[in-house]
Amino acid sequence: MTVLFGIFLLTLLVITAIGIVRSENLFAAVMLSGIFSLLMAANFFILDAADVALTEAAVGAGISTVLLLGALALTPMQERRNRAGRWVALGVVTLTALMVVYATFEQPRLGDPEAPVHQHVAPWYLEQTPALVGIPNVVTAVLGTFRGYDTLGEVIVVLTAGTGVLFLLGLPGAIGKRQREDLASGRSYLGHHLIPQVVGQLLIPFILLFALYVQFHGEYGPGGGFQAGAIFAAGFILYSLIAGEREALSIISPRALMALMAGGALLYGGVGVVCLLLGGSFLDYSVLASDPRTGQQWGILAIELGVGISVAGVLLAIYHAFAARGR
Amino acid sequence: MYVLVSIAILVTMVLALVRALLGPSVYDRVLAVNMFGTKTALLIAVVAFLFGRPDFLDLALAYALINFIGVLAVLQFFQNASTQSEANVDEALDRHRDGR
Amino acid sequence: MELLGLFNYWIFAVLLMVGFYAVIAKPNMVKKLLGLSIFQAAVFLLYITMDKVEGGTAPIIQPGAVDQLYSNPLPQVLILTAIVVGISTTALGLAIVVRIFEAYGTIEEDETQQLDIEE
Amino acid sequence: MASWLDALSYLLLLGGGAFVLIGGIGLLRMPDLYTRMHAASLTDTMGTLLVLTGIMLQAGISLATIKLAAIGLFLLLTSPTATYALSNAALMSGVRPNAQWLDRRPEP
Repeated sequence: MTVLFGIFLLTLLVITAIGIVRSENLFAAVMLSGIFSLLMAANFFILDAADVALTEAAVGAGISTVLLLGALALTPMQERRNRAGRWVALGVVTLTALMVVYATFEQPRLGDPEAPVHQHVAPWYLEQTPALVGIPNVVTAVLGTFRGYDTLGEVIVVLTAGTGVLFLLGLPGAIGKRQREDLASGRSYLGHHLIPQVVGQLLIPFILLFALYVQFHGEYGPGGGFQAGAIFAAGFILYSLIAGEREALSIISPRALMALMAGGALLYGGVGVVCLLLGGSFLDYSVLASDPRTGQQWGILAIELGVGISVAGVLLAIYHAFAARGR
Repeated sequence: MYVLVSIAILVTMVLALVRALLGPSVYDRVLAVNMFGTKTALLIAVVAFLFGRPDFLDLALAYALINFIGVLAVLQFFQNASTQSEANVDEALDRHRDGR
Repeated sequence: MELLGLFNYWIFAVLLMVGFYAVIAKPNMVKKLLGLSIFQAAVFLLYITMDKVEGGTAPIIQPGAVDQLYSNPLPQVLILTAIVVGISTTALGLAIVVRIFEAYGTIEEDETQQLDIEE
Repeated sequence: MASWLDALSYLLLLGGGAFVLIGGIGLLRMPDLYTRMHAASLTDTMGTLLVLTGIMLQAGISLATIKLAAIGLFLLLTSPTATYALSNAALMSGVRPNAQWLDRRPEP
């Protein structure tokens, strides 16, 4: 049954992707990419990847649409019709697709427990997590401790991308006082729409609470810093939609945003340094407490917090950078 | 029974996708996306019980909470566009209103 | 039925190439970025396809369950982080596109090249 | 044990599925944006509520039921808000309700 569901959803995915590429109105393409993300999340869910599906949900619902719309507000919305080289490209693409499909005949079937992927290190993770880390969610354990270096690298990449956006577009705080007043008068937000105002104000506490739940429940269920950071950012983006950019920036100032971006990554790295100082190796949390398992749990909690802070800071800063450029 | 409901939701998703692909106006697409979002939340809730893992309801909860932010962003997008450069949006709208 | 087990990989191939087509054939830069994110999503799909184990469930160890199969946690970890990295790099790309539009007045690749030649 | 509870939940699930389907068909077949919106809101409120209540009866008293209730509550709050925002955006940029179809069907 689930196999059929999967096939159905995957077919829809391809149709949506072709729709995105074909539509000449970029706004329509952005809307279709929202559907694409929803389908992706449903597929991940069907394929037993709850954590990944939650990440896709947290990023795809809201944030990616908001960011793409923020960019579209600054650029033309209509794509110029261009058919030059269309057939060559189509030929190349078809040929490559056929080659990739030919290569897949060597692949193990979907769900094959004998597949090489499941033989190497994965069984070890599944067996040793309860003994070494003692938390139920193996994904969080692998993310936080077994592959902690990798995750630190990813956080740095996110931080770098966010820094790049800020270099290119500038944060609103950096553009001086005069423009700031312009923001107050010329900036349009949903201030005079009563229904979004009321519902938004009602929901924002719940969104932030849910973000905290995802952050700290990540060891027991699907969740963790990446998802929580995205949900937290979504909550604040909602606030700046209904209350205005200026109001949102007065709660978390641009300076504080930058501090969050860097502070999260620093917290992550700092935990590693503390481990070094306590006599362990970098990011080896066993030394954090007298019992190595408790130490691991504390370490994971701390670095997930760092990840969440950093991701939330970066996504919010990117949103504000695009929004401030618009006016 | 869960299977029947999930099939109904899947069919509705197809219908919404068709509406999103056909348009004709940009708002039809937004409407289809929004409906697709709530249907995804519902599908995840149903399938979580089909699998017997109700702890995955967090996902549906995430969608229920933050999926409408995209639509609010659309409202703000058009509000800005209509107060500033009408040309961009109106041109696109004219092209899309009566179908292409 | 045996061949249906490969369906996910075929979808991966098609999605990959749909995204690739947008990158090579569309001159519009926002469209290129959307194509790139489709390409990226195809890779995510490949990884997550590999994690599935028949009869398994998400790798959150249930207390009291004996002989429960779990899907592979490793691809999930890689893709989980890659999704967030993906959105931030897409945002970086969009920021570059915005700056290009401010400098050139167009986001069509061939037009910007034309403007470069004329200078 | 409580077979009537099961029966009730099946009834609710079936009804919810039917509403979802009808709303989907309406979204596709209705003549203009505002009527389509009406059809879509049917699935968002009635369909969602029935399906979630049906599942809740199956789940019994547990954390899952509370989560389902929360999902239902949030969907009931957010989807009308989204519909409002959308119709407002459409009206603002000049999409008028199309009443002509009352007199004659529009040309295909």
